[in-house]
Amino acid sequence: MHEISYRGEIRLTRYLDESGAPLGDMPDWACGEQPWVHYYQQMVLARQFDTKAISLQRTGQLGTYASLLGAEAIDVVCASRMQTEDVLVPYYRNHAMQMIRGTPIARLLQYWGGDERGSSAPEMQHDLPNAVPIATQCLHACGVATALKLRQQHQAVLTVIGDGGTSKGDFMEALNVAGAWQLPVVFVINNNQWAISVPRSKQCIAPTLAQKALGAGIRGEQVDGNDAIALHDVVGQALERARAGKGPTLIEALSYRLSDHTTADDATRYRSADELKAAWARDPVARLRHWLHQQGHWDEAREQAWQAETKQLIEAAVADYLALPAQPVDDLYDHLYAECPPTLAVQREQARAKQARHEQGGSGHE
Amino acid sequence: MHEISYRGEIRLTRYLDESGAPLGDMPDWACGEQPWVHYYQQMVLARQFDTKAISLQRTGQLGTYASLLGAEAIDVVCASRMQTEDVLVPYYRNHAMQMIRGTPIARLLQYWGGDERGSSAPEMQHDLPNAVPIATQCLHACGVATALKLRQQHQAVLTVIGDGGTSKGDFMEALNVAGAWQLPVVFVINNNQWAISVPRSKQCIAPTLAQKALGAGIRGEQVDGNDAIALHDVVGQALERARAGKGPTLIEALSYRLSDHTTADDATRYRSADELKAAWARDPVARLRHWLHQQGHWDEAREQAWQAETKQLIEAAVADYLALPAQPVDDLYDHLYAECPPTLAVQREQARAKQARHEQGGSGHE
Amino acid sequence: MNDNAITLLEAVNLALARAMADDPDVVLLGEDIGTNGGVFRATAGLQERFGERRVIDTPLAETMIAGLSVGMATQGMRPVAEIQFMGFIFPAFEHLVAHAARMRARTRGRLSCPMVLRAPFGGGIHAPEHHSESTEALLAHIPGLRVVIPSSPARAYGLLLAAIRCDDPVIFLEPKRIYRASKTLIEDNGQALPLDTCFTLREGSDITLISWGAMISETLDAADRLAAEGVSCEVIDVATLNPIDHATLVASVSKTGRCVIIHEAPRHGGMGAEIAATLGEQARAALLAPPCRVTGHDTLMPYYRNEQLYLPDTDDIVTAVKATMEYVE
Amino acid sequence: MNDNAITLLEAVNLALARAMADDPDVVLLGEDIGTNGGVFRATAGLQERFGERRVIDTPLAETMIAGLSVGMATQGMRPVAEIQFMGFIFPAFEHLVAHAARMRARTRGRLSCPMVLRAPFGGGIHAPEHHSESTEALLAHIPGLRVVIPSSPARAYGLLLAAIRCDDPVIFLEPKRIYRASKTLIEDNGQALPLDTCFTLREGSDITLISWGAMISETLDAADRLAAEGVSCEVIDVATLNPIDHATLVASVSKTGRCVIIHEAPRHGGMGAEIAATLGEQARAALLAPPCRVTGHDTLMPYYRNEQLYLPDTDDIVTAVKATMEYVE
Ligand SMILES: Cc1ncc(C[n+]2csc(CCOP(=O)(O)OP(=O)(O)O)c2C)c(N)n1
Ligand SMILES: Cc1ncc(C[n+]2csc(CCOP(=O)(O)OP(=O)(O)O)c2C)c(N)n1
Ligand SMILES: [Mg+2]
Ligand SMILES: [Mg+2]
Repeated sequence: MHEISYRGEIRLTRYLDESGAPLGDMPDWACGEQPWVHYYQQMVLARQFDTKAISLQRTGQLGTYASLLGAEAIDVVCASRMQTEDVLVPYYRNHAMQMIRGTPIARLLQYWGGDERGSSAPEMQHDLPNAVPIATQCLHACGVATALKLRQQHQAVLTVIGDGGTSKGDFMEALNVAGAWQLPVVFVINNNQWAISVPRSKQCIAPTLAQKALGAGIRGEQVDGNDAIALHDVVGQALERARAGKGPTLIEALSYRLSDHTTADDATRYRSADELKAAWARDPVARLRHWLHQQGHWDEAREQAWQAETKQLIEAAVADYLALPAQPVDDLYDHLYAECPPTLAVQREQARAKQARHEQGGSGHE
Repeated sequence: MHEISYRGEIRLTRYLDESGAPLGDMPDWACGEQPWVHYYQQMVLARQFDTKAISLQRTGQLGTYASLLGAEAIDVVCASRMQTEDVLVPYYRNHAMQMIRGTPIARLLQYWGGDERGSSAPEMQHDLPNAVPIATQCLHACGVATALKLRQQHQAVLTVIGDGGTSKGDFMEALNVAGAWQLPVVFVINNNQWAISVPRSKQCIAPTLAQKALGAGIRGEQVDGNDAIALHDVVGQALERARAGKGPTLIEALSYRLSDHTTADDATRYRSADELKAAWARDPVARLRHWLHQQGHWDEAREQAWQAETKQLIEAAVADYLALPAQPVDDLYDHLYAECPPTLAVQREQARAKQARHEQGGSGHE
Repeated sequence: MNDNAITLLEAVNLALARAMADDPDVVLLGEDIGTNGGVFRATAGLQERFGERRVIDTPLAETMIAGLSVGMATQGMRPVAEIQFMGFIFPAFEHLVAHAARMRARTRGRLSCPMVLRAPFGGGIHAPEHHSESTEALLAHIPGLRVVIPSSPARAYGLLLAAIRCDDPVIFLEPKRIYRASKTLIEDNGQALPLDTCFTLREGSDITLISWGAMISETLDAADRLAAEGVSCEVIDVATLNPIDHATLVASVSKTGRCVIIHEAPRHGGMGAEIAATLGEQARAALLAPPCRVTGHDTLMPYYRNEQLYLPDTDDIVTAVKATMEYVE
Repeated sequence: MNDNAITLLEAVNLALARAMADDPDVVLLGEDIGTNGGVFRATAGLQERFGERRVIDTPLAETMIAGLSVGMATQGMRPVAEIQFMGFIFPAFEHLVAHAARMRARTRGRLSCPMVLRAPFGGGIHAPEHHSESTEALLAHIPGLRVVIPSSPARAYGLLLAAIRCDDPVIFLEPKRIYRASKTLIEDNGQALPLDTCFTLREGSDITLISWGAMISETLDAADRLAAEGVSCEVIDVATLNPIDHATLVASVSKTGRCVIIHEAPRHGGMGAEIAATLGEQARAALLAPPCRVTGHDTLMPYYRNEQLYLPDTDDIVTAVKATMEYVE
């Protein structure tokens, strides 16, 4: 004899179609100029930053870099919906979020330029630095949320993870504890359809990733991650619920990784040009521009002016980056512990001598 | 604008109420004498084994022991529904399953008596030994299932985990890969409501644990774990599906840990006598006995005869156990690698000398 | 009450209570630490006293326990997490190695990770598989972690307080075999002990015995027996395995010229190797015999029937000391 | 084709192909090893050749990769799993330590765990954080695991074949800095190399240089430079760090009387300590100077700008050798 003991569902939110046309009557809050023009401008900035970073990498001025191409709407809207006192726990692809939350662009480049000081900017406040080990950031986000909750600060934590990352235990343990403790945390999956060369379909047989929330007993939903208006709605409400003590949310934002995985990757090895071309038709930046044009909030002149302004801003930041002084060798030793232990201090001496040797052009490594 | 992109549900199967009375019209397959009498007999045996093991522990003849009190129906039905060539990947509370699958009782005691040879019985075939690190067995089960699938053997793997274990990443990673690869594996949660002192409600806010299957895109269902008939139905079908290549199932069997966590635990510290008393009213052994009595398949005389027979069987096994020869010291060295490496061989010599010293009553440790 | 003689286990409890009373940012989390007070009772009474918000029973997931602690610590809280047995610490490794140990260096001091991870470790209590291992060497090899092991009630109290107040992540390993081995009068005065020094438990002139954790008991027993035979042993409790205080060890061995290092963990790649190697480098001139290691063997800690065969005992130490004393080049 | 000169990376690929062709139970699994052929191309072409059932792209979960491998191996398959970078091996630890290393002993031989876990390791390729560490000491300390590190195309081929055929679990660490450093002619003859021996790469009489992995390059360079200055170096590639072949090391140092041990990993508790300690114990009489360690420092591998500062270089080795040669008691 059977009875039903649980029913759950996942909804998907979208407002604009691929061309930027509304899918139905738009709500009132969507119809003004702001925040959409602001979002658009930030998305353009993000894309210009990305292009620049890749070209710096290609010319040997930056290390391996993870492009955000295709995730501009997710990054910009998430960061913009956060309050200053909310805490961001990013993964390695959230450059625009970090920029919007105050990290100087030169510092972002410094990080990708292989210099730890890129994560030391005071503007980052209590935000966490990039997490490279997949999915670990989700548990950190829960820890930060626990701290906020215990201290009765009514703020939210937002963390981002890729589609591949949702297969890792950390992610699922994080959803579970977020539910059990009703933590003020918003998990955003940037489902860009690929984990390096592994397609979304190989990670999980479930039709949505958002339904991983159901097992943890928390709210899960899908949103079109190329649709800034839908993101604004869904992310805003999730953050609001978190701040109000109404518990966590898992948001699966459907996007597409328009770039290689990183500058060290070559996606043509494993995915078709056709698929990529189809994905460009859903480009979040073009979509919002079309909507703004249709609404009369944006035109070619403003476009050109903003592109130029952004370009200048990025160039100035790159100049700042390239002018940053080299890191003192002592930094490698002085920040490991609150105080440098004696044995390490001896090694610091040796490192100073070695650096002097390197600088004198002594035979190095290779 | 919202649309529903996923709907899922969990069903609960029960046939008997707490008193062993049918909850409705019973299906035909439930009405004969077998396999129910056989199940009942095995459940009695399991309970007698358990009582004996605890008393051996209390008298210093066994180490810390994890009682199966309250899980008799789960263990007996699962093992009985398995075919010999299916593979069992147990946790530490599946003594009856192991017994039914052929491990001699003396060997089970040997394991709990702190002797590795307890897991070496040839009757165990390719079944895995007890897994003590929580939830790890679920991934092993997936590995075994992968081997079966790659070799195109149409057999199933069955693994068991506790309610607490469902919070650990291994479990969720296992569900996910079982779904992605459509592995022939059945996951059984023995939801006995407690993980040592932590109640089910603190592990997860979701109303069922079975719904953890939904995020992995696999079938999940609940079953009354004190109802042998319901278990027979649900477990049998899941194993059948697995063998037929129709994918994995997660079964949440609702039970209650009627004992302390282990002999090293004292549950009165953290749970109420009332709760325990209420749980005894749902005792799986009594329930099946009542049903058998009602159906005319069992009576007091058979009960007494079987209790006596079982007692003898257990006593004989205990005698076997107590007569097992001590483990040669070489065993500690000879089974680590396929061949004992030279440094370890030197240490083996030292150990032999030490054992000789211990046997001569030389001052040992403490 | 506070000045009663207490066990190492009770000293842990006392230090936790003290630290919580002193600092509202100290929060305990782990499996079964609340109502149950921990499977060894190390946190007994603390949830009653400090409430469910500060003594938190977590879901069963060690990765999560470590990851949450890292997150909390970045915000300036001082989580003290318990791993129920050291045998179950492995799921926590990624967060310990990749995050806890690196948060300060990674942000060049913008954030830090003042967390403590407590775990009972070692054999000798007749426990099931995985409940008796000593894998401190794995943690001590990780730059950025501090690894601390008390060997008496007083050091448990003082070192745990120091660990909790320390701005670095500390792994605090509790030798469960001596949890209740002896009682000492401890004044609950909130005084921490230093984390950057070994403790010389007994001075001696012929040979230095170096150990930590539960094996300190057998080491002291051996020193007693040897004293009766006219061998004067200096006994040092290393206590903090990383960053280690090599200076004290080198000074002692430079004085005695001989040493035996004792630990339960397997020999190959154990911390005894690091100490022996360093003494070889830094006390070479003084050494009259090679540093000798008395350790667990390079096989698994057996199930309980045979654990006494695995654990080094007083005889093993005495034998090694005598051989080292008799060594001639 | 098969007899072309190939790189270490290609030798790994060749050995994998050979093992798969020889034995249908050999199955590869890992992240991005299929269509993509691995982020370093170690498995390039293998999915095409052997199909998706034998070269399996897994979901992104290292715990799962290790746990699945254990399960498969208990049934007699020979899974060869890839961890994309050694920095991401930690989620696999519980399964390696608690299960892979123990399955045979736990069942007293009824089951075993013939799996291989491959991972590129070490610094020097200007990679992001966590992509450059050397934590071999953590694995080498675990009884029951074999830990193997090749340092040339020929040894990569022969040792990987041996690892796959071995009935024990083997951790096979690939020094990615020298993945493409040089090419050697390799005959694809299916011949394995022994896992129980060090390799003497160069004989010498004045001093023994002991290393493994990528640092073998700098070690050989140093030996060249020193030869020009009249110092005759014996160079030994340890190759298998557990169970280690101490005998070869002891014999060499007994002959030369001096040694320098070189590794990238942090010094404290690194495998250099084990070797130095053992030489101290077993070659004491022959030692004219203390075994010297040239290692990474006890801080984090820096981000790429500074990684050259962290990695030991040829100068460091030459300096250490000279100091050791000049040492007088
Ligand atoms: C624990 C761990 N395993 C492996 C890697 C290597 N790695 C880096 S990114 C990546 C794929 C991530 O895919 P996804 O989660 O979808 O995020 P995306 O990069 O697509 O945004 C992998 C396997 C890692 N960083 N951490
Ligand atoms: C990884 C790990 N963490 C902790 C433990 C200690 N431990 C043993 S049983 C247990 C509770 C398990 O509860 P549950 O999963 O509900 O299974 P039950 O014992 O109730 O059947 C714990 C915490 C362990 N064995 N393994
Ligand atoms: Mg992705
Ligand atoms: Mg339970």
